[in-house]
Amino acid sequence: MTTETLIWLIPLPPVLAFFLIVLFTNKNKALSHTLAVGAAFLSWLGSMIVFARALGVEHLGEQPFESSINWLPLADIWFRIGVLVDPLSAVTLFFVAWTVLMIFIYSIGYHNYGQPEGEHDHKGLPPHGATVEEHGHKHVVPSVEPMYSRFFAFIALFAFGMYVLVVSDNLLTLFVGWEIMGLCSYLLIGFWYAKESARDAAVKAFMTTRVGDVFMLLGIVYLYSVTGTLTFREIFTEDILHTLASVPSGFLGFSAAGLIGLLLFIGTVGKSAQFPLHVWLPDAMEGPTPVSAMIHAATMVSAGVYAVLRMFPLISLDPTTMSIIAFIGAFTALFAATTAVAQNDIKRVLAYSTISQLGYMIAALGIGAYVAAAFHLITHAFFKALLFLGSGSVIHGMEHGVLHTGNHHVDPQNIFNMGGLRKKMPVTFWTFLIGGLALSGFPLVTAGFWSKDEILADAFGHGHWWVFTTLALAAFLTAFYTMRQITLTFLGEPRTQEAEHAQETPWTMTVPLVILSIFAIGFGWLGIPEHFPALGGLIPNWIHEFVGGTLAEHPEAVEFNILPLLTSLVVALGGLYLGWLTYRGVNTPAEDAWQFPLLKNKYYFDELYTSLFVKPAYWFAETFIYKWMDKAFIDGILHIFDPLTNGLGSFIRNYFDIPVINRFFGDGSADVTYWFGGKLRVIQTGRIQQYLMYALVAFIAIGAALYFFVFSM
Amino acid sequence: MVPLSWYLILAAALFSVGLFGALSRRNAVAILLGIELMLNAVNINLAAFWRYGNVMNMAGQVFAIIVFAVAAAEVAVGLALVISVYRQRNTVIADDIDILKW
Amino acid sequence: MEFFKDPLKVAADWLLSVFTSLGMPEIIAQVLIGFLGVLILLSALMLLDIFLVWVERKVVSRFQDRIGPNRVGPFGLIQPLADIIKLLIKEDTTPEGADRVVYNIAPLLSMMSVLILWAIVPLAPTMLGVDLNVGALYLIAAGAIGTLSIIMAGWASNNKYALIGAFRQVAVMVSFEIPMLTVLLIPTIFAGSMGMSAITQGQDVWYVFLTPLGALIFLIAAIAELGRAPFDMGEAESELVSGYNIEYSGMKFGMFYAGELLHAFTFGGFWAILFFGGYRFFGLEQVSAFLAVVVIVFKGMVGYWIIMWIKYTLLRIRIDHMLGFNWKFLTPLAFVLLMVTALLHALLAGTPSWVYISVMFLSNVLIGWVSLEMARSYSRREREKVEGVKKTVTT
Amino acid sequence: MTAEQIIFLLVAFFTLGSGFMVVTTRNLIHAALWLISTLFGVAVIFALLDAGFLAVVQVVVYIGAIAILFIFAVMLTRKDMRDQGPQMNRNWWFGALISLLTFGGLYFLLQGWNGLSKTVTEIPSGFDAVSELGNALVSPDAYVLPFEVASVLLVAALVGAVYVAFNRK
Repeated sequence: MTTETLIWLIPLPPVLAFFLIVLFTNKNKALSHTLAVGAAFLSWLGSMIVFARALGVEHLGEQPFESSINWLPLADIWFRIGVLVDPLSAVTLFFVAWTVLMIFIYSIGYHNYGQPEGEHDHKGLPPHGATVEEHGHKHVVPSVEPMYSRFFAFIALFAFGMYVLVVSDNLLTLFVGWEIMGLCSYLLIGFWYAKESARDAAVKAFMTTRVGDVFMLLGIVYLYSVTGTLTFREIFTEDILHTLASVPSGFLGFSAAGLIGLLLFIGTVGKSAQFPLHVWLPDAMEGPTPVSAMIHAATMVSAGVYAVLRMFPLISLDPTTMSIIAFIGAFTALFAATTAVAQNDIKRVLAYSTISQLGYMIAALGIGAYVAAAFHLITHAFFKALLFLGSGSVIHGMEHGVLHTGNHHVDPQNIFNMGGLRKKMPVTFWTFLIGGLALSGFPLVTAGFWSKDEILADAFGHGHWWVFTTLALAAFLTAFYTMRQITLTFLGEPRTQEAEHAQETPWTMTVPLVILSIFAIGFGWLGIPEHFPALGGLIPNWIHEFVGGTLAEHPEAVEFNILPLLTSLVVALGGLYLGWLTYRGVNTPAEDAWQFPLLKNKYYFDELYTSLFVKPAYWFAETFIYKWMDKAFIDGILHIFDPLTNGLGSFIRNYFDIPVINRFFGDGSADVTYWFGGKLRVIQTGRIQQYLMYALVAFIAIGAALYFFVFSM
Repeated sequence: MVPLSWYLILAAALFSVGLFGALSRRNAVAILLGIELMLNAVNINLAAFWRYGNVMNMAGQVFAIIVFAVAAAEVAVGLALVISVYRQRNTVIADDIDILKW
Repeated sequence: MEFFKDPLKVAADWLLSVFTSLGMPEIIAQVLIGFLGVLILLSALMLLDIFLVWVERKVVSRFQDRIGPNRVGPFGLIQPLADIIKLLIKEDTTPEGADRVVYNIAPLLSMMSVLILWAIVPLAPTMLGVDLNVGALYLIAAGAIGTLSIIMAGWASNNKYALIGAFRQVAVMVSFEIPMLTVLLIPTIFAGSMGMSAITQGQDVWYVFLTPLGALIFLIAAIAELGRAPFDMGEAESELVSGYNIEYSGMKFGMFYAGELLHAFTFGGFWAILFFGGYRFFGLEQVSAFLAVVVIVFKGMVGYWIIMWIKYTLLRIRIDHMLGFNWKFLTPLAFVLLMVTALLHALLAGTPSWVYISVMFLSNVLIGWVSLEMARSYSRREREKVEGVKKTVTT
Repeated sequence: MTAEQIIFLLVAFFTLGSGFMVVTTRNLIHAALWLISTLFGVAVIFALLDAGFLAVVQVVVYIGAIAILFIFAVMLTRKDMRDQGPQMNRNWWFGALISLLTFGGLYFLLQGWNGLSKTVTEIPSGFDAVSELGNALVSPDAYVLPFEVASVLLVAALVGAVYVAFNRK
C-alpha cells in the first residue's frame, strides 16, 4: 500500500466502529469495546507506519505525502479534497494516535468493564455501584456503566473527527473534522444527561465553541472568496500570500491576511478555550474522565492550536494580528493559572491548567515561536493526558472508598477529601507525579521543562519582554498549584475514611498511565537546544529540524542565553517548593490562604456572561418575540383572514360542489353504470363453460377480423 | 417420410376434440380430461417443431417438459377442487356449480 | 467360436441369407427375424415362469418347514404343468355387472407390463433387445402399466374387495415409484447414462459398493411395487380375501399369478443389473454369451430368493404406516442420498478410484446411520406418546 | 406411402379416435381409460419424432400419475358407479360448432404458412438428445430458470391441492 492510500484509510476504522456499534453491537459490551479499541489500534498502526515513512523522507516539508480527489463540482472547476502529511501533521498524528489509543484502553477500566450491573443504575447517570454477596457478607463494588457501548461509539466518532482534521489538506475538511469533534464534545460532556449540571455544561460548551466556529467559518469563506482555494499548499505559495498581505480588507485597517488570520484565530479561541471564550472548559469536567482527558486535554483543544500552526504562514503575515494573538495567549496563561490556584476539584485544577498551557502555546505563536509552540503542544498533550487519566484513576480509587463506606456525601473529586494516596495507589502516584513535574517544568528530566524553556527562550530572544515576564509568572504559578494538588492529594495522611479505603485501579487504567509517563519524560529529549550547557548537542535537536521543515523558511534557533534558563529553573523549582511548603500542613479549605473569592469564583465570568448574554436572550425570546410579535402582531393579522376564507369555502360548497360535482357527475355516472349493469348481468350465468364459449367466440371473431382486415392488407 | 403438416394437423384435430370436451361435457372431471387432450396436442406441436427445426436447439423438448409439469400441477389442483366441491355440494356437474354470479 | 461370442448375430445373419435366398424382400426378412427373436425370448421367459412356480412353492415350503411339491416328477418338477392344466380346464367365470372389456384386458396388461421390461434387459454384451438411452425411466413406465392393470382389474370386477385392494395397491405403487425413480438416478450418475447396457458396462466395481444404501432403497421400493409381503396391500388375503384378483379364475388368474412371479424375478434381475454388475462376473461374460446369460440368470435368482426370503419372513405392514414410511422416511432419504451422491460425484471428479469408492461408501454408511438414528428417536418419542412416559423421575 | 407414413397414420387415427371416445363416451371410467389410450398414442408419436425421453416421460407422468389420478377422482366423486342423465350439457352443439370452427381456422392458417412442407432435419451422428436435454435444463445459459420455476410451481400446486382437498372434520 502506498503511503497516500494508507493516509486516506487512517480515519476510516473509528467511523466504521462507530456505525457498527450504534447499529449492531449496542447490546454487547465486550464486542463494542473490542470494535472501538480495535479501530483505534488500526488507526494507531496506520499512523505509526505513516510516521515512520515520514521520518525516512528528506525535505518532507517540500515534498509531503499528498493526494487529492475531485469532490464538489463548482461551476466549471472542482473543489478538491485530499490528505496531506507534512512534518507538522506527522508529529501530530504521532501524539494523537498514542493518546487516543491509551485513552480507549483506559476507558475499559474506567467504565468498570466486567463488574456487575448496579441495582439502582439508570441510563444517563454515573453508575452507583452494585451490591454483591461474597463469602457470606454483602459489600458494594463499582458497577458497570449502563451506556457502555454508547460511550465507545462516541469516542470512536470523536477519534474519526480528530484524524480527519489532522490529515486534511484543506481548511474545509479540517473544519468538518473540527465540527464533528464539537458534536462529540457536546454528546460526551452531556454523557450523563440525567444530571442537570452535565446537560448545562454540554449546552454551554456547544454554544461557546459555536461562537468561535462562526467566526472561523467567516474567515474560511473570506479566504475562499479572495484566493479561490482552501488547500493549504496552494494558499501558502508566494503569490497568494503576497496578494493576501497587500489587499486591504476595509476593516479597521487590517489587510486581508490579517483579518482572515484574526477570524480563524477566533475559532481557535473557542476551541482551545482562550480568554474570553474559556468558560466552557472547566464546566466540561462534568463528563467522564477519559472524555476530559481526550477532548479537553490531549486532542480537541490541541486542534485549535493545530489550526493556528497550520495557518501560521498566513497568520504571521500581519503584525497586528500577531500582537493580538500574543496578548491573548499570554493573558490567558496568567489569568487561568491564578484561577487554578484556588480550585478544589482535582479535575478543575487540571482544566484551568490546560487553559493556561494552551495560552502558553498561543502566546508562543504570537511571538513567532513556531517550533516551540508545536513542541509544547506535543509534550503538553502527553503529560496532560497523563494527568487527566491519573486524576481519573484517583477519582476511581476514591469512589471505591466511597462505595466501601457508603457515605455518598463525600465528593470523590475534592482534593481536600484525599491525602496520603501515594501508599494506596502507588502506580497512580508515581505516574501522576511524573505528569505534574512535567507540567511544572521540573528541570532537565521532564519534557515540559524543555518545551517551556524553549518558549521562554524564544520570548526572551526576540525581545518580547512583557510576554516573557507574564509567562514566567504563569510558569511559577503552574509549579505552585501543581505542587498544591500533588501535596493535597497524595502526600500527608488520609484526611477521610474514604481516602483510607481507596484502591489501586485495574491494569487497563494503569498501563496507559505508565506508557504515557514514558512519553511525558522522554519526548522532551528530542528537543534539547543545541547550545544548552553540557547537554546541548548530545542528542540532535530533532524537533526543531523536523517540525521547522514544515515552513518554507526554516526558522532559526534562538541564541542560547543563560537568563531565560535561570528564570525557568527558578520559577519551576521555586513554585514547587513553595507549593509543598504552603500545603503540607493544610487540611481544610478554610486553611487555604489562596481561596480569594475572586479566584474561587473564576473572576465572576459566568455571572458576567449570564447577565450580558443569557438574560437578554431570554427577554428577547419571551417578551419581544413571543408576546409582542407572535401573539399580538402575527396572530392579529391571521384573525382577519379567518372569516374571509370560511365564507368563500361555504359558498363553493353550496353552489358548486353539491349541485354540480355530487349531483351531476357523481350520482349521474352511478345511475348510468347501474342501468347498464342491470342490462348486462344476464350474461353472467356462473357457468364456466359458457364463459369459455364467449371467450372463444370473441377470439375467433377478433382473429378472423385481424386476419382479413389487417394482415392481408 | 412424414411431412410436418401431418403432425400439425393431428395436433390441431386433437386440440379441437379436447376443446369440444371442455366445452360440452357436464362432468367437471370430464372437462379436465378435455383440457388434458388440449395440452397433449400442444406437446405434439412442440416435439414436431423441435424435430423439424434445429435439432441442436432443445427449446421444443424443454417446453414440452414444462408443459408436463404444468399439466401435473393443473390436474392436482383441479381434481382437488372438484373433490372439495363434491364434498360441499355433492355434485360435480359444472352447470350446477353456478353460484358465483350476480 | 464366433457363435459362442455372439450367437444372435450369427443366427440372424444365417436366417437372413436363408430368407433372401427364398426370394423375400430384405426389409420384411428383417422384421420377421425381429419377431422371431422376440418370440424366442418370450417363450424362454414363459418356460422360466413355469419353473419359477415350482421354485416358489418349494422355497416357501422350506421356509415353513414343509417339503412342498414332491409327487409329480422328480422333486415335484412337473407339478407346475399339472397346475397349468388345472387352470386351463377350470370354468372361466365373469361376474355379473362386470365391465367385460376392461375385465378381460386387465390380466393381459398385467402380464404385458412384466414382459416389456425384458426388452431392455442386457442378457449378454451382445444379447440385448434394445439399448434404450432412457432405460431407467422405461422401468418406471412399465410399472405404470402394471398400476393400470391393477386398477382396471379392481374396478371392472364390480366387487368392493377388489376395488379396495386395487386402491390400496395403486396408492402404494404410485408412492413407491418416487424413491425408486430417485434411486435409479444414482447408477445413472455413476454410469453417465440411463441405458442398462452402459450401466452394466460401467460396473468395474459393483455399484452396490458405491451405494449400498441406494441398493437397499431400491430393493424396498421394488418389493412395494411388486405388492409382495410385507407390502402386499393389494391382496392381503386375511383382510380382502384376494384383493384385486378376487373375481378372476382359470387362466386369467393364472396370468396375474405368473405375472407376479415373473415380476419378482425381473426385479431381482434389475437389482442385479443396476447394483451387482449384471452379466459381468470376473470376465466370464467375455468368454461366451451363454455364460453371461447364466451369470445374469443366477444373479436374478439370488435377488428373487432374497425377495422371497423377505416375503415369507416378515409380517404385513398397515397401509397408513407403509405410506407414512414411504413419504416421511424413504423418499426424503432417497432425495438426500441422490443429492449427496451427485455432489460428491462432482467434487470427486478426477480423484483416484479408491478415494472415490471409499468416500462414496462412507457417505452412504453415514447417511444410513444418521437416518436410522433419527427414525429411532422419532419412533421412541411416538411410542412414549402412546404408552406414556416410562421413566419416572424421582425427586 | 412408406412404412413410416403407414405407422404414423395408424397411430394418428388411433389417437384421434381414442380422443373422440374420451369426449363422447358416457361412462367416465371408460373416458379415462380412453384417455390413457390417447396418451399412449401421443407417446408413440413422440417416439416417431425421435423424442424418446418425452415418450417415456409421457407414459410415466401421464399414464402412471395423471390418468390414475383421474380414475381415482372419478371414483371418489360418484355416489354410485352408475351414470345418470346425459353427459353433455345443453349447449353441446354450440361447443361442437366452435371446436369445428377452431379446427377450420387452424387448418386455414396452416395452409397459408410457408413452413408447412418442411422436411425432417438429419440428426447429427453422436447426438444424444437425452444428455442435450439434460444440459439444456440445468445450464444457466439455457433453461435452468424456467425449469426451477416449474419445480416451484409443482410444489405450490402440491401444497395447494393438499390444502384444498384436505378433509377438515
